[in-house]
Amino acid sequence: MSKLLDIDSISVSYGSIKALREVSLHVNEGEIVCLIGANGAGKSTLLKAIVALEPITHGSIAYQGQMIAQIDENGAKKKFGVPIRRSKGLSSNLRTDEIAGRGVALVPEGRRVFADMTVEENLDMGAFLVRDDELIARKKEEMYDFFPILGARRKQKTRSLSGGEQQMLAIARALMSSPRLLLLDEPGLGLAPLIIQDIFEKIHIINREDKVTVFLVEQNASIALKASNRGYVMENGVIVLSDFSTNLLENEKVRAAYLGDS
Amino acid sequence: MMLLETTKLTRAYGGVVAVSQVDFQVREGLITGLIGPNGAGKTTLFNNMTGLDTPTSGKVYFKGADITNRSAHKICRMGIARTFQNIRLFKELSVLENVMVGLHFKTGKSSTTGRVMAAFLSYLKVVDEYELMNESAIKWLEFFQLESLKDELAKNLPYGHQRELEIARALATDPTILFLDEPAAGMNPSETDSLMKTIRRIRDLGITVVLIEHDMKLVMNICDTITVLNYGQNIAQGTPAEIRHNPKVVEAYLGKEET
Amino acid sequence: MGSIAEFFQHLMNGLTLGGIYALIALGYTMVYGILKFINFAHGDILMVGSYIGLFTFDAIRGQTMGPWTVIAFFIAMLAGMLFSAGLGMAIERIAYKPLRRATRLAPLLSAIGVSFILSNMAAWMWGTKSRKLDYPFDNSPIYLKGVSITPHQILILAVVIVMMVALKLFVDRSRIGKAMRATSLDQDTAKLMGIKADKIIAITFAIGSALAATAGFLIALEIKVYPSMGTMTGLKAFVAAVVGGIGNISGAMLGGILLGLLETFGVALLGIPYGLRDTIAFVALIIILLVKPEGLLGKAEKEKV
Amino acid sequence: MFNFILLILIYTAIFALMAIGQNLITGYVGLLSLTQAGFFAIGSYVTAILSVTYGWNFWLTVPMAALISSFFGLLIGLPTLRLKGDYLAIATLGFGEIVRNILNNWDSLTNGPMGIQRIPMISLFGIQISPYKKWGFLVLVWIFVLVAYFLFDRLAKSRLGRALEAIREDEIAASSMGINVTRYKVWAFILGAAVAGVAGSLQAEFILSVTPGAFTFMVSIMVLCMVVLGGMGNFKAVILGAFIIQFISYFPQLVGLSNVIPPQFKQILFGLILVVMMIWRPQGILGREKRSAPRRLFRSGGDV
Amino acid sequence: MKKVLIATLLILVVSIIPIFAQGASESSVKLGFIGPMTGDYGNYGNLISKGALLAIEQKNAKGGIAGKIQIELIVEDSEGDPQKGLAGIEKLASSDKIVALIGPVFTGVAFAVGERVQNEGIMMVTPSGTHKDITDIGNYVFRTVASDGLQGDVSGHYFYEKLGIRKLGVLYVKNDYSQGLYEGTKASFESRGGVVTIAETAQIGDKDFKTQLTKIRASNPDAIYIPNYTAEMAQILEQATQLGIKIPFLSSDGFSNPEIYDLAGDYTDGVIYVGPTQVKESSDYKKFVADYTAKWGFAPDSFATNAFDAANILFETLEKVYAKNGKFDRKAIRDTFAATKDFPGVTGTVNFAENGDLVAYQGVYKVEGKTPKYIGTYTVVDGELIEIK
Repeated sequence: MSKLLDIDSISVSYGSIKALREVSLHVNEGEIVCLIGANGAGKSTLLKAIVALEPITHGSIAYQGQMIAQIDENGAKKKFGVPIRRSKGLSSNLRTDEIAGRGVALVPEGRRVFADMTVEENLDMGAFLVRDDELIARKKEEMYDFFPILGARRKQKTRSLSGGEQQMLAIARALMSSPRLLLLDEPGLGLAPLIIQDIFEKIHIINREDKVTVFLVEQNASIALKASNRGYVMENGVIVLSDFSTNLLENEKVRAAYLGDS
Repeated sequence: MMLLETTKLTRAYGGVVAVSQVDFQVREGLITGLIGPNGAGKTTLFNNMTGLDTPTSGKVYFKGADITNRSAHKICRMGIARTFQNIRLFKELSVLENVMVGLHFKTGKSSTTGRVMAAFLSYLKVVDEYELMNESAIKWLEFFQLESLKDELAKNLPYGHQRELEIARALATDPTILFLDEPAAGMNPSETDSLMKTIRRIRDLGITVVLIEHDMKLVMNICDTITVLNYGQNIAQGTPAEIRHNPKVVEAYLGKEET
Repeated sequence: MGSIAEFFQHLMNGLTLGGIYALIALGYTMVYGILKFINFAHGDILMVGSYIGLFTFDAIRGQTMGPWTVIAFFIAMLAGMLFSAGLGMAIERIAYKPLRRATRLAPLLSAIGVSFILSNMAAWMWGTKSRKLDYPFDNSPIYLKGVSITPHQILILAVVIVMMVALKLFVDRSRIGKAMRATSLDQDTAKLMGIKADKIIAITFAIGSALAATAGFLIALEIKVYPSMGTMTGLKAFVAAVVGGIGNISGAMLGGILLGLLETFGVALLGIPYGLRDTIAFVALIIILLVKPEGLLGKAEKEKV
Repeated sequence: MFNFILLILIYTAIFALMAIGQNLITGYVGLLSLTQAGFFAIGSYVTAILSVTYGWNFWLTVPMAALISSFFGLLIGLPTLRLKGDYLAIATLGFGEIVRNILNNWDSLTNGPMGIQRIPMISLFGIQISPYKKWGFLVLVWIFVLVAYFLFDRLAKSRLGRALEAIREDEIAASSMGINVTRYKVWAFILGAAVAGVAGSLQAEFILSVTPGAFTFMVSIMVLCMVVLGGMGNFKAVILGAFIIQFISYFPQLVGLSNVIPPQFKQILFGLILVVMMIWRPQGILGREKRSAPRRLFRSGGDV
Repeated sequence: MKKVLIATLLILVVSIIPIFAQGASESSVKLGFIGPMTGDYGNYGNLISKGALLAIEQKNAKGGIAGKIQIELIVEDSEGDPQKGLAGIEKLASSDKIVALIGPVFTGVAFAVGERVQNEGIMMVTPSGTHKDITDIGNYVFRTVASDGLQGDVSGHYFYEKLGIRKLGVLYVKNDYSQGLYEGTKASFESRGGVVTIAETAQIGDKDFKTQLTKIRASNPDAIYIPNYTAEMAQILEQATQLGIKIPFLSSDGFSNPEIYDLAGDYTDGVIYVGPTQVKESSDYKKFVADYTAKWGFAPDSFATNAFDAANILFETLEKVYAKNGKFDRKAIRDTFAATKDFPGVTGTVNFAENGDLVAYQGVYKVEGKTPKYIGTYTVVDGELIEIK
């Protein structure tokens, strides 16, 4: 198995706050990997850093063996001795849309579907980089088959959808571009257990049948670990544990991190 | 009588019910924890109790008085102070000034008009007022050992200190009850430990503390009583030990164990 | 002359005026929708577009009026649109893009600055004299039961309707149009879809500016072309956009037409002195902002605590 | 020549007064208001009407100008303060235009577009302070500026000023600290309006006539530019801003090149400054004032 | 930050230096001009200042005053704002040391500047400030344009007596010029027994007059009086035609600007207007128009013509004063200017009344196609319309 995504000691700061401190992890081709941790641990920040929505201040990110973001030792690039305020990091770093173009799709936290657009239009946006109309149409049909509830509501504005439906739409939208790597940020957030289960089953199918590598962030540790091959545990911007999911499920520390057992 | 309680408090945004028929009680002198998974409605409940949001139905009582639709500044003046999940400091003001804003309504004339006139007409008073406020503000900064940073801009403080400063600012309003929204979020374990001590010290000042927190270690350690919300509903209430072994709570947090 | 005829005459006048407001408001609303700031220079882009159109028309129209004049007219309109589109993109790139993450005050003031530069450069280069754009067709009015309708009024309404339908189709159906909506709804998520947000913003500016030029060229037939032609009209068009619900294409149309009718009927039927006509627009603005700040067709947004 | 510089300094003072008010509203409370022209006009007309039609003494018209302007400040403040950012800007700009329209059309009171001429000059203890004797007038207007600066700076350093800044930084947190946000915002508007009204009074006395055409929204924008250019939240800076903007306005005349430089030049320069400042130095030339503890006025050995 | 401050101060200092470098040399004499050069009405200042400039060029080409002193015109932009106008006169008076001022163009500014020149003791002559009270400011204020008092008198009487109009509709702009003419005309028209059926207003810079025109049409007047500026009048005429209004239009001296024929095209046909007199087919006038057009590329309006005359009267004054005193004394200039008698201007013979007003008659014109045809010259004495042959 080759490393599809290789993150090497990246840091991210919000002003004076260090959200990520030299985090390293990797995702192999074909895996489902989960990242669990309490709220505010820095999980979402990590996903945003991968897709360049947050600039990294240290380290590098490689995807398919190619660097998509890298910071040299000096940190911020300077021009005439003055730090350029426009962007930290090197200009060779890819932009969010370029990373999307390489087959990385992120399902953002809180769904972030385009509320004023219909279900169908949301899917169209997911396939923005696909130029083949026939392929788009076929993909859409696949999605409607896969998530029948979306098919039934294809002409509806997405603001009228329930939370679970919106989550499915967000996943379907990400899948429209036929990504190789699917990043999911808290897919279970605010959803009823039955719906969460449904969504994780779908994730499984996507991984197994479409050969999509999945990296997911979840605070519902139990369900995330059950759904994944491997897992990382994050606390305060640092990876504190990494193991096969089955092992992590048994790990007392994980229970402690969630329920304060000590 | 409870110091503060809500009866059948419901808050719906359009069709989404964030808080549903919640009865929540705060007993005087205790540290009350409010926990639940993300999106369970904890912050919404806080907002409805502190006047930043108005409930769709239900009531909020403080010391027996109905404060349901009161505006935030009035509720604060009655003795309810709070901090915010995503720290809301006055970033361009200094540390000292942040605390002084907390002292604002406690000092001098009580009406806004009076205050404007006082500032305009009595120059000496401005200095007197300043010195008075300075003194009590420093006292609160010392409480958090922040006095050496008093002239820094709030935005330049490290994260942990920002959290502390926010609490100091809330305490400066001289509250009966203090709401803390995720005070430990983003803190490292040692910072969390000192926070725990701080919260106990605040309780020892005779201030009732209510906190939302995800860090279970902290919650289980310092709370006298815990209320658990899930999907906007109050699913459990009790001592830390009771909560820890409540199957509904375990399910809410770890997901249902499949059998 | 019966009062019914008078009523319809006012109605027709109001509709035409409203159509113009609507056309300008469309550009405002698109830019506001995507960047959430008032492009104060919009009215001046309109003015520059009108000048370019006028120059082109005078250069190519020839001596005699005929079918070619009409074709030349539309070519000139296109030239004005293209120039304005380029100008709009350049302004966005130079004066607004560096301010994406600045406070809200910054782009607004920058836009005021751009507005100053444009209108005064025009006055300097092209003089302060009003210039007349000749009708490419016979503009004698048609009478319908005492109500006079000019071909120009029909042209304005036709162009407004065509533009609006085209724009609506473009934004609703086309790939770029949808990307524009996506970007205005949620820029980060749009980027996740592979949309080049910066490019989309530039395109939005181009289209908004081209629409402004169209409006300018059409009104130039009636109000002449001069350096400050865009200022008040632009402001009122903005009011129209806000009344209709800013960021909303149908809202801009509705707001524009409503404002046109309100101004016309306010003076004609309600007996408001004509000197206070501008007051009608601003009072309408303040009332709508107080009663329904998101505008007639807009959607309310709530700040999250 | 010096007379011309004195004149610019007099204009600087009149605009500095307005800028001080604007600074309280925009620099401290963070409200993007474009309505100073309206209050300026109201102040001018109050003085013109009271002194010409009713024969009032200038010194009585000044407090009236302040009072009536602040009343309108309250009137416009109450409803519009719910609005945010650009919406507030447009609504307040609209208010300014409404004022001008009404002045232009209320013939019986304001003499419509003809304006009011022959405003009696100021006299103080029997000495006439006429706009022809520039030094006297200059001293008078700068005394007004100093008093306003002193009062507003003092106000800003009091805990009221701190409360206003807190509102700018975070309205929600401020209200959770027991600050009555709406009332303070209205107060900022009232005070800003009052000082602009006084500026209007002085303007009327300097020009000796008022016409509605002098109060376009350009005045509001100029005042805002002064605040932004100097530095928001810094009363010294906004006076500097007023000074610089006035000098730019009269730059071609100052260098004696008004025949050579096209008249549009200053406006273009003005626009360029706005754009460049926003991109390179949005905080203004001096930037926000670092707040410090207020000093005692009278302390043995201490300075003021 | 300090650097910025220092840089700002440096720029200011550098910018002020040339002011002191300007010395008053005896080989030239300076005249001032104040008018709107930018903004909505920039075109007026432009047109009028060019009239004065032309006169100066012609005079300088002949060697200037006394054959050796060149004349210079300093043009200051008022933007139509009294505040800016005052700055202009201040600078002209104290820095340029002008001997006389031509302008200001607009009444509002003229009032503010008039008070100041009176106080400074510099004479001013406005070629376009028509408000009847301007010359009442003091003895240093003159004009080479008829006051609207006279124009209104002649208009009202002429419309009633010669045109037989009994019901008059009016559309005027809410500014001093337009409203002044309306009020004057209304007073004299009603004194004869006429009725103003409706008086609609508009704003400066308005472009859409259909609403008012529709209302005016509904009031059914015999004629519509539009004492306005060219841009507005062009709009009004065009829109009236579009609305199918067939009632005759009457206008004021604003109509004497030939720009109206560019802007309004054929819609000007049939308009009757009261404006400045012109010596019928005067060769001087034709030459002036030809020179002006050749020099600047566009034709002068009546205000530019007034400015041309004002400048020439000033030259004559300066010659006399210089010949007598050997220097340009401001008081002597004022006195000599006031004593001007029967000056042969391109607008006709110029005399000044005691108060500084132009002793003037009003010309009446009827436009045929795009050409104004002169009908006659009138004045009003003691409430009676008198034709001047």
